[in-house]
Amino acid sequence: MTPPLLEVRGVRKEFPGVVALDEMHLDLNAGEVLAVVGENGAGKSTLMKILSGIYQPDAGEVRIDGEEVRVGDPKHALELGISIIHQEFNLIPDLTVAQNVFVGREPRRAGLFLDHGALVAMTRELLDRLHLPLDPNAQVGRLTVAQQQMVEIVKALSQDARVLIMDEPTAALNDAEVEVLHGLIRRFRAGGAGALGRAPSSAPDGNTAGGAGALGRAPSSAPDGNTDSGTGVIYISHRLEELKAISDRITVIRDGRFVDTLTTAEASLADVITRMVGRELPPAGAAATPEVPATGRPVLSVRGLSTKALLRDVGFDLHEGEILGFAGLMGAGRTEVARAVVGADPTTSGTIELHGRTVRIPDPATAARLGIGYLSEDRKQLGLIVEQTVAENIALSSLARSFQTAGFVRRRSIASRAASAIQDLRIKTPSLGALVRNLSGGNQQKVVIAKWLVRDCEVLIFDEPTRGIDVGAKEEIYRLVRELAARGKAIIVISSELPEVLRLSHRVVVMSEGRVTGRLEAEDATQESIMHLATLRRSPEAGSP
Amino acid sequence: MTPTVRGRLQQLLASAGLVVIFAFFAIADSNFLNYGNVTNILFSTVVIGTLALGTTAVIIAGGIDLSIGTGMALCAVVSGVLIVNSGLPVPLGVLGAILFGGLIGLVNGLNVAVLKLPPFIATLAMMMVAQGLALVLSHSAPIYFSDHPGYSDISIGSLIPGSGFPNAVLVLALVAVVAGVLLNTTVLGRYTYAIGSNEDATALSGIAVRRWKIVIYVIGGLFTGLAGVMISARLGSAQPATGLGYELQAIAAVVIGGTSLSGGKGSIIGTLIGALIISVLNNGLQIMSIPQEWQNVILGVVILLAVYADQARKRTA
Amino acid sequence: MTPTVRGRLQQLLASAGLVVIFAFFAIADSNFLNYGNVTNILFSTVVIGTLALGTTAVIIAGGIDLSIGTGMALCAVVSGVLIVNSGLPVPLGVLGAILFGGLIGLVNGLNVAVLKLPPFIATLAMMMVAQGLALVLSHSAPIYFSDHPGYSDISIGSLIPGSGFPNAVLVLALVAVVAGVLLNTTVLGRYTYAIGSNEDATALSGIAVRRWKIVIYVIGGLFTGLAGVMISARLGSAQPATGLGYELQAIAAVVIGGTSLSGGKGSIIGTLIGALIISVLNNGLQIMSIPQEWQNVILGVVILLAVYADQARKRTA
Amino acid sequence: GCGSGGGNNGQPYIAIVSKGFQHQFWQAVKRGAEQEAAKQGVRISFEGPATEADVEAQVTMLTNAIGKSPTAIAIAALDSRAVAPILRQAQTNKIPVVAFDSGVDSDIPVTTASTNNKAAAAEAAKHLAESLGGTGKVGLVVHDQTSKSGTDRRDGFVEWMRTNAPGIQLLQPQYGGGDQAKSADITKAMIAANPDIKGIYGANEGSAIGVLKGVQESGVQGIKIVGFDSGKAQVDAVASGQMLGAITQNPVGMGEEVVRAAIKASKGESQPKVIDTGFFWYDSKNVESPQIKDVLYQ
Ligand SMILES: Nc1ncnc2c1ncn2[C@@H]1O[C@H](COP(=O)(O)OP(=O)(O)OP(=O)(O)O)[C@@H](O)[C@H]1O
Ligand SMILES: Nc1ncnc2c1ncn2[C@@H]1O[C@H](COP(=O)(O)OP(=O)(O)OP(=O)(O)O)[C@@H](O)[C@H]1O
Ligand SMILES: [Mg+2]
Ligand SMILES: [Mg+2]
Repeated sequence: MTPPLLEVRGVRKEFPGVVALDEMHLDLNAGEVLAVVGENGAGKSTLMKILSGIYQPDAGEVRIDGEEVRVGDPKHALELGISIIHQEFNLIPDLTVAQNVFVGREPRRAGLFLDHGALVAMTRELLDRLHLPLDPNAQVGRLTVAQQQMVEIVKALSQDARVLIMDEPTAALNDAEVEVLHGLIRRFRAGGAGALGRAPSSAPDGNTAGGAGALGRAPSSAPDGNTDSGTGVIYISHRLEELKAISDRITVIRDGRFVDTLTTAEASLADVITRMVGRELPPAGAAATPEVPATGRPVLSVRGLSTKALLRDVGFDLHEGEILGFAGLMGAGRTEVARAVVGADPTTSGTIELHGRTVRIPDPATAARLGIGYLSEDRKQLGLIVEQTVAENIALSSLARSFQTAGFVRRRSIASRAASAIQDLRIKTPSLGALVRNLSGGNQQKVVIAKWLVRDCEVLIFDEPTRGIDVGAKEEIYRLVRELAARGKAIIVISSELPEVLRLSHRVVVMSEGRVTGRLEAEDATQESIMHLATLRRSPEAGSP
Repeated sequence: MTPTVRGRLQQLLASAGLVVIFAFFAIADSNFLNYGNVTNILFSTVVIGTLALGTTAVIIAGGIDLSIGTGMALCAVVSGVLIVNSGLPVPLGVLGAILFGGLIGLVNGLNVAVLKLPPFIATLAMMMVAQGLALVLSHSAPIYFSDHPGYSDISIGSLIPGSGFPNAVLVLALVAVVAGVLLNTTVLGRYTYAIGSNEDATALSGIAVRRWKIVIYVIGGLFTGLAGVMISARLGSAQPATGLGYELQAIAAVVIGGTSLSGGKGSIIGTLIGALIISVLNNGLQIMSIPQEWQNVILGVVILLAVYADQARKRTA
Repeated sequence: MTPTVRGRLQQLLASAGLVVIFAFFAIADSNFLNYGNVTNILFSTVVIGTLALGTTAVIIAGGIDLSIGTGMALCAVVSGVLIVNSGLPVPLGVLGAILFGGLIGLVNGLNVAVLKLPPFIATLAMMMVAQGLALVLSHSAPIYFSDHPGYSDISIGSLIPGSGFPNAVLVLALVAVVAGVLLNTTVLGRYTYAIGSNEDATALSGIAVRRWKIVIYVIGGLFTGLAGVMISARLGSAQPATGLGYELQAIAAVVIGGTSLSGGKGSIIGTLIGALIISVLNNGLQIMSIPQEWQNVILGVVILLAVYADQARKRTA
Repeated sequence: GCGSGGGNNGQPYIAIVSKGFQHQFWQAVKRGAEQEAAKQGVRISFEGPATEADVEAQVTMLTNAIGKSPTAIAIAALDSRAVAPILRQAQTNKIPVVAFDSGVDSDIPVTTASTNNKAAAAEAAKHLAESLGGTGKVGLVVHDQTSKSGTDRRDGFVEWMRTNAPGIQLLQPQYGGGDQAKSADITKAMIAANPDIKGIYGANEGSAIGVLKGVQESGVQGIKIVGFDSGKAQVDAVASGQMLGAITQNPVGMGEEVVRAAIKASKGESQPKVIDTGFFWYDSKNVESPQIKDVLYQ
């Protein structure tokens, strides 16, 4: 009986003030997809960072094909055939998609010179094969989160790895895109990266050298022999429903400890959740959205909103106490609507009315002053100041409003307010003074939410609010959002998770290609009706109004 | 860590280097460690120190200000024009010079925050403009305050009678406290760190980044103006051609003090220590009559070592 | 956009400013636009241009090098010591000086990449050290190449007989091409942009960031060495005391050319244009015999406008 | 009270603070001072700021010099009034002071070993005007527009021309900071703007060499160049006739005088209030003559 492809035995990792992992076990067999689940801060990413050579374990060992290995650094991990998609992206914003995918493995002429043509050809070939609508020459820094996630995936798949680690690859994707990804994973599991296609025969001679090198087999990467013994995928996700679809087995961890490994076919979601949280949870979707109060007059009405880049004649009304869902495919323009409304991006036309009064919103500061808050989908770049403390981040938006006297900061009131927010949202942090950088992804997301809860705006725009947040915490956040609505706040929820939109929204606005293609009342809103509107393409004659 | 805590930490770390250097000279040369010479060191720190303090916030906010050197000269000239040429009373002239510094800062701030010019370019241009204007306003000749003895007392006079302890040092101490309070205890301070650490996130948090940036540059400018007063008071004259090169020394003091040029990190205490390290080295090497060409070499190496030691500890800390 | 494309774009944008300025002077003063004067402008761009080209990659990689000015002086002295004092044949001496520049770059690279010192500090220290060593090696006296006429020809000689077109300009053109090729078509260039854009991500992609950073600083140093040769060849002597301030002009040229001091963006063509903007302005203002104090003011304002125009277009582009 | 700085085993110690230290002129002064010090068996230190604009740096150096409690101090003040307060401090500390290069308007210095820059510049103007027959365009490249040496050498030249050579048309003075390359570029621009220019004056070594290079590089023939100070390049150019001539002061002699005066002052011996170290015009005819040879530095 051959040893597992990858084994983790009794791994321990400690950070100042936190034991992230202790007595951690895990084994991944060739040809399987192993799901790893656990609450926010359970230790998933830390484990993966150990496997990919970013952290060194304090104790325990890692085995590949039964042989113990010490993964020294990321380069070494790649050489061992381990490639990873990090929860927080590691892309190079000023480079193009193609340059990012093959960074470190560029097709070369004479060893030193870049073969630009081959690079683009290879990338295009790859993208086509993966059915991904990305331009190889697009600058990554200008892509949306979802698009960047795709680039990460392509990059990892192209590395011709034996062990492919995906840390919440679908957090920013919608169902359609998730489907594409699952297809890829199945093919990968079946036959390794090779199965994703041979080198494009069309490719210039320059790079046929590295046959699979077209798919980026690093010169240093594992010998061909490896792929024979098969490949495996470690798949981390908080979208438990998708585990059924993609995983063979599920390893559950809690508070940095191994809990159990279940065979997906035999396990029920309830089993998984109980093991994750160590207690029973109320069945999902229990609490239904309260009705919009009859008084509901429009708080925010947007008319004819257009931007240079994408938006065309977008309009909608948002009422007091209403939760308005925004649905659409990647790049549909939902984030841009939000950014335009709060003045983060310039608009070419359109009016915004607040309580019936037309307002000019040149920048987010004005928006906030008018009581409109925007919670960005990109927590690392646009949501948080990761080099500062949890307390500082939570207080940032409200400093001038709630935490100062005569310009002097009131530290104590910040501390107490932040502490209560940390309680409400169950943010797992060693202390108020911990740097946000050191929090787990999901807990970072919670900090962003806390920041805006403290600011207590009248209109709140949540863009992918539950990105990377575990099931238990999701319910918490849904509850909070409903409470806010009940208190008369007007709320927009942009989400790529249709179930989320469906469960939260009183009404749903569906967008496609920068236009509003439909507005649905809660009762008419179904997966089907939404996907139909979301995929409506602009008919040639129907130009912009 | 809150800015304060971070500040305190850096203080301890950076100061280690200073202490070592100071101790070395104290042992190496009997003329180094005495009231007179220590006073000299503090006194010679005043101008660079004032500039460095003012530009610390600018750098923490992710900017840079190359105009502080020649800007200082321009403010000195303005002070001369107001007091000597226009016969304004000294206090008003001083106020005018400081406010003029604020004006320079305002222009820098507008260029950076509104026109979105790279701080390096915006302030480099201002550096040239200020240099030119200083010469124009003064007709390329020093302006002497000889008939206003009170003016020199701002720097070389002594409030503590008989102590021979120059007011300039008191002024430096005062502005250091002001700068420290601003940066560590006020909303402005918080925003300064936030902007320097992640400007986009700060803006999306509903903070008027543009306005605060302008404020930060204006405050820096006020310090430049004060530095102009202090140097002209020390020299008893406004020297239109001095100033070029001061910006580099001031920025060096800030960076030696542990403030990062990429923004978001830094402290006032660190800057003070950085400035002191430079002037202690200059003084000590001259006291020991090291040949001047070697002074540069040693200065460079020691600064390198000091910063390296500082960093090494931070990493272990 | 690929760096190349971006480069081309920036070229067009930045060049607009240059064209306008050039056209203005051509119209304003009949003595400006003629073969002789245009040659003068190109010739006067050589030294700053060479330094700027070399330091462009360093800045794109997110670093900075303050030691290029005095480092240049030191390399000039080394060239003098080798050729004049040690009697080495000119080509060997030149090679030695250039390699010595590489050595300076190596030390900077090690301090930045291995000791993880802030580039500003590491190279500031090197600036001081180089200044001192230049004086020490030359015994604080210029070294004259009078007995080696061949040496001056490197700069003021003319390969194109009778054209009166100085070799120095050809050298500048050559190194510009080399720098452009390195940055746009080689792996080194790609990693330079990658490191400057996101160092951590680059490292996580399995690239030996540390090694490449050192390489980048070394190459920058080689350019410094060449600049040292070019200036001493022009002057027929190695001047140990010159160099200070050249670094600022070179960096200014780079930034005016659209390279971002925060790294990741920039182009060689941009740097060339930036350097030309400066020297065209200097030359034009002197030709029009504007009083010099005003020249500074105008220089500052025009640079501001040029960069602003450049940016405005980029935004709309 | 002498600490270690005050001279080990009682050897007298003279602290010299000059206007600069990198430039050849000051290096020559330093050489003279060192020679004399060796002869007299005294210890000296010689320091000066990086540029002649750096008044504050000089004041600090002077302060530190007093801190070393030397037997005497010699100062070449960049701005005589800026150093006055510290000289008073020296007086209270009973440290005798001698001034050199340019005077200090204060009665504290026992004596001043200096040379008259204005008169020297006028001499240069005179020779240039003569060789041009009193007509034609003349340009000035000066090292500095605010320092005393810079303004004196500019004004001395300009004033003589104004009063004695009405036919000479003077151009805007340009300032190259004494940087040879920059001065050369300025010169070329000057020539391009004034093709009919007849003569150019460089107000210190760096400026003079810059002018020389500029004229050579521009390839224009027959422009008369007069310079200031010496240095190998300038001396060669004068000898070979590429330069009409130049003014040299006597830096080495000045250095010697300074030390001698300082020693006398420390012993309280009486000496004249002013020691004129003089200046000389040298050209291809007299450059080889002994009395010129030994006031030139190479
Ligand atoms: N660099 C670090 N320094 C200090 N603590 C850390 C660091 N990295 C992680 N931690 C802590 O280790 C614990 C595990 O974090 P980890 O990121 O592995 O959680 P996770 O399972 O990935 O959670 P999520 O589902 O939210 O991504 C958390 O409590 C986190 O605060
Ligand atoms: N910050 C940004 N900078 C540049 N372009 C952007 C930015 N945000 C969005 N875009 C562009 O706008 C288009 C719409 O992106 P947006 O994020 O609004 O879509 P979305 O509906 O929010 O989908 P998702 O956010 O899931 O990608 C994308 O094609 C992207 O190229
Ligand atoms: Mg995680
Ligand atoms: Mg979005």
